[in-house]
Amino acid sequence: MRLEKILSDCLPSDDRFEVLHLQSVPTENYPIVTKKLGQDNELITVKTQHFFTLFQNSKTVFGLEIYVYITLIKKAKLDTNNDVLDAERLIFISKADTTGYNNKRINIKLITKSIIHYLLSIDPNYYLQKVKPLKRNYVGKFSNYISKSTSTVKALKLLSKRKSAHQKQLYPPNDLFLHLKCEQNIVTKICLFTRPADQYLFADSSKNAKKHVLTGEGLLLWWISIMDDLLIEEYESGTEAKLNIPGEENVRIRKYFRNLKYSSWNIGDIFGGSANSLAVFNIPLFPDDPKSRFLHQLVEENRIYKTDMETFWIELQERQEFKAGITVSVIGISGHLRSISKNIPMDGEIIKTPSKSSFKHLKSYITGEEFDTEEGALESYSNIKEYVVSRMHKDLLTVSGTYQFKPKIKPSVQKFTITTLQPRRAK
Amino acid sequence: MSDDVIESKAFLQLAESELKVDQIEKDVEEYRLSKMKPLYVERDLIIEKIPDFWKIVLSQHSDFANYLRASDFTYVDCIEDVKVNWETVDKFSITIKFSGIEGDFEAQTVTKHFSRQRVIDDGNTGRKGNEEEEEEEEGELLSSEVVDIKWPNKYDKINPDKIEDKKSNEGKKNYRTGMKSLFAWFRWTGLKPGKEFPHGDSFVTLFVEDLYPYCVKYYTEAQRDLEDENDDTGSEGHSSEGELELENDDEPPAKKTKI
Amino acid sequence: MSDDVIESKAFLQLAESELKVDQIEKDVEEYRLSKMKPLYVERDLIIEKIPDFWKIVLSQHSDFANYLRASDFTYVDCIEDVKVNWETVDKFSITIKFSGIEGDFEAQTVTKHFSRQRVIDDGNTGRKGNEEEEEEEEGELLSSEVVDIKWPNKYDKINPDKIEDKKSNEGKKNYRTGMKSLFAWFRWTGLKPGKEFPHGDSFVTLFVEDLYPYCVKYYTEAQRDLEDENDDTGSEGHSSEGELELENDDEPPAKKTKI
Repeated sequence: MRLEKILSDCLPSDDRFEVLHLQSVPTENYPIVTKKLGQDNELITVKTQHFFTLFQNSKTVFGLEIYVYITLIKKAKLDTNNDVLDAERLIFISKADTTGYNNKRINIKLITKSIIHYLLSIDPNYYLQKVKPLKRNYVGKFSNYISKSTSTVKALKLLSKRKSAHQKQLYPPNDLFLHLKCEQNIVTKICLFTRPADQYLFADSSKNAKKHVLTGEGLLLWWISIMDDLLIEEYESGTEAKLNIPGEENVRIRKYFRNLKYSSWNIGDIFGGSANSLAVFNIPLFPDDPKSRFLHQLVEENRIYKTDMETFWIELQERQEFKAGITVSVIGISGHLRSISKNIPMDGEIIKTPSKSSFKHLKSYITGEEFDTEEGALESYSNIKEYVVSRMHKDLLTVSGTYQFKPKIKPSVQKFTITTLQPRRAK
Repeated sequence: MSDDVIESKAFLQLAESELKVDQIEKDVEEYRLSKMKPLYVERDLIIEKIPDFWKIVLSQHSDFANYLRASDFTYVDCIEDVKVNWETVDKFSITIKFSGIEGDFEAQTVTKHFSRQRVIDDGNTGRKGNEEEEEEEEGELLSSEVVDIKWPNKYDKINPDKIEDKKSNEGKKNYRTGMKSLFAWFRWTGLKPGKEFPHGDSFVTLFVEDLYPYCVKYYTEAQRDLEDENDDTGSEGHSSEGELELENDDEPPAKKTKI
Repeated sequence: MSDDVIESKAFLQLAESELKVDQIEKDVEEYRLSKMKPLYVERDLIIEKIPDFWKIVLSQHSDFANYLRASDFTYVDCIEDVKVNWETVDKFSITIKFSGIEGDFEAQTVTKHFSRQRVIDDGNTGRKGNEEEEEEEEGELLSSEVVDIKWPNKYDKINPDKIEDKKSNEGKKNYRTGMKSLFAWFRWTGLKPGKEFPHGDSFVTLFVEDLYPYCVKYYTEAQRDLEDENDDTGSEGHSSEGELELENDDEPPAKKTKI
């Protein structure tokens, strides 16, 4: 499954687009759901960030940020070179946003769904070959390496020694990485949190009159329909599919299931935990996520061991200013895929950044502009293009569209296909 | 000389130059202190005339609160005066004057002494608690002497000197709780990481580099007429937290660059 | 004297004392500078022996990149040397030496002069661009003289001096793009907020208070053997994310306290 082909199938015919797909260094992370103190951590969690951007006519038009977590279950005596571990994959959809500067109609929903298809096709082992560990131990044979913990003076002395001995830079031995393997056919979860906002990635883009904005409800419908399609197209039957709208009555939540194709949608979330179990050991910690922020706040307020799931959701909802009538939701699916993920991304369709800061840096060239006028979208494109071409000696991926808009589909579907992710300004 | 030899030598010279920079920084600190000390003495005398000055400063400062248990604040309110006295930049003491609470807590003035030493270690030896690397302070060890303080009677259950059974689960739990209280900080030495008052060294730094030097600023901030402007004092500035509605705006557009 | 009168007087005395503190801080800065200046001269000479030193420092520093357009980096790579020269703490210049690019860009060395003035204004008069309040610099105005620099030929389209038609949409757009380039910073004065190179003052501060003093640190950071450890240099680092730092179940956690 090639990214170019997938996107070509959903971009309008007779038009050329460019795509940037950034990927961060796979990094060992703390567990997604917090473990009890003192409890042995029998999990290895590997986190990787993906960032997709779509450009048209030298303008940035769409961005999608997704995190992929692979959680492996450690064996008692781990032989990282040979053991194939039980694992689970979790795809967290963090942000999707449009700028509104596309000059042709594009089907953002289809594009979003296709990119998720693409990520689902990637072999989880792809992320596990060379993982940056949480901590590195530089004592002993690694003491000649210049690392994060090397002082300036020591680094200078090492540099001096290397020059005098005509010794080249040291290449990091494999010992400084984790090398892991997991089964290919693993439980795959997808989750996201929907909340209406003027913009998620592109500052001031809501000031562009052409940008469509969705209400909280519209946004929820938009996303749940994507998830519903994925359930039908990718998942085995018996997959768990959950929706929760904090503060909403069950009867009203169920209404959202009426037009869905998958028959087993239920109220709740995929992280489990009864109403009176502690939130801290059930709620996942995602980057830049309101639930995580709330957990952090509970720690600071010394209430973390007093807040159960029920209270957590109630308070979260209160903090969402429901008085203003904003609908927020948590959507999650969890199950086995029908076909095994064995795709390995190819060079041209992915730019792997060497470090956290280079990832941030590249992303900031795309999102660092103000998108209230077209100039921001142009500047965003020209900066990232320039950087990728002249600094990295790579290029954006060019995609020619082949998708034909079918004007006469059911009105309800069409309504969403032409809408971008952007919720209408609340209030 | 070949280019490589020149460069190799240049790196060594730079290393020397960095050491000199460190020396100057130390020297500047000494200079600063020599200028500030007489002023601090003067200021301490003025502050004594303002009722509740320290009580207000300490309740204003959000980071200060983060080091303590909620129940400690009964006794923080007893703090009448705080003084820092430097012998040198690296040798100083903090004096805290408590008023008493009838039947619970004895009025007392306690002075705790500290010293900071360079630790010659380039590797990962010695301490380094669970803290992130603090690049600035790498190679420095702050330590202190145990000083006696009379604990409140209300703390009898968690007062480490009064817990007789330290083996039972209950006893251990109480002991650990006690070690987190403000009073346990007075027995902090800095030499037994993980077994003492948590973050004892940062708590000292907070007094010496922030609370004491900038107490007047914190006092006036607490006096703002509009209470809702009372943000963030002394906080680390991750202010976007907690405001869930900001979910998506807090990805800082890189170019706004605040320095 | 009544208590109120005493207190009232005390506040005035505190105000005076705060002014003295400000004076000492200024004095300390001067002292620091007098000590550092000779060392910087020495260091500049060593740095000249290390090829690509400034190129590496400037590509390493992520905040630096945030001020510039991606296409500027072709010319950042031409920067052979950076020097800051202080006459006083508030009067200084930055000298940048560029190597040339055949047919595009002329080798040149440009010195830009700056001065910082206290502005006696408590209100919101005068400048204050679109910047957030920078408490530290409140009441200070950084300004500079325009200095000539030869722009690259590749920038002809956006070079403000070569745009003939500044009225058309295209012309305006090119003008604005040009004003965001590194070369526009050389004509930044600090006196026309909103109409000059954006965030020109923070860009100066970045050179003077961060890049130049800590260039050696940034250089060595760029030499780390493991590229994936290249995190966050010069970034603001607000990590609301991250692991929950739990203390024992049975007790209220103190907290994370990074100082």
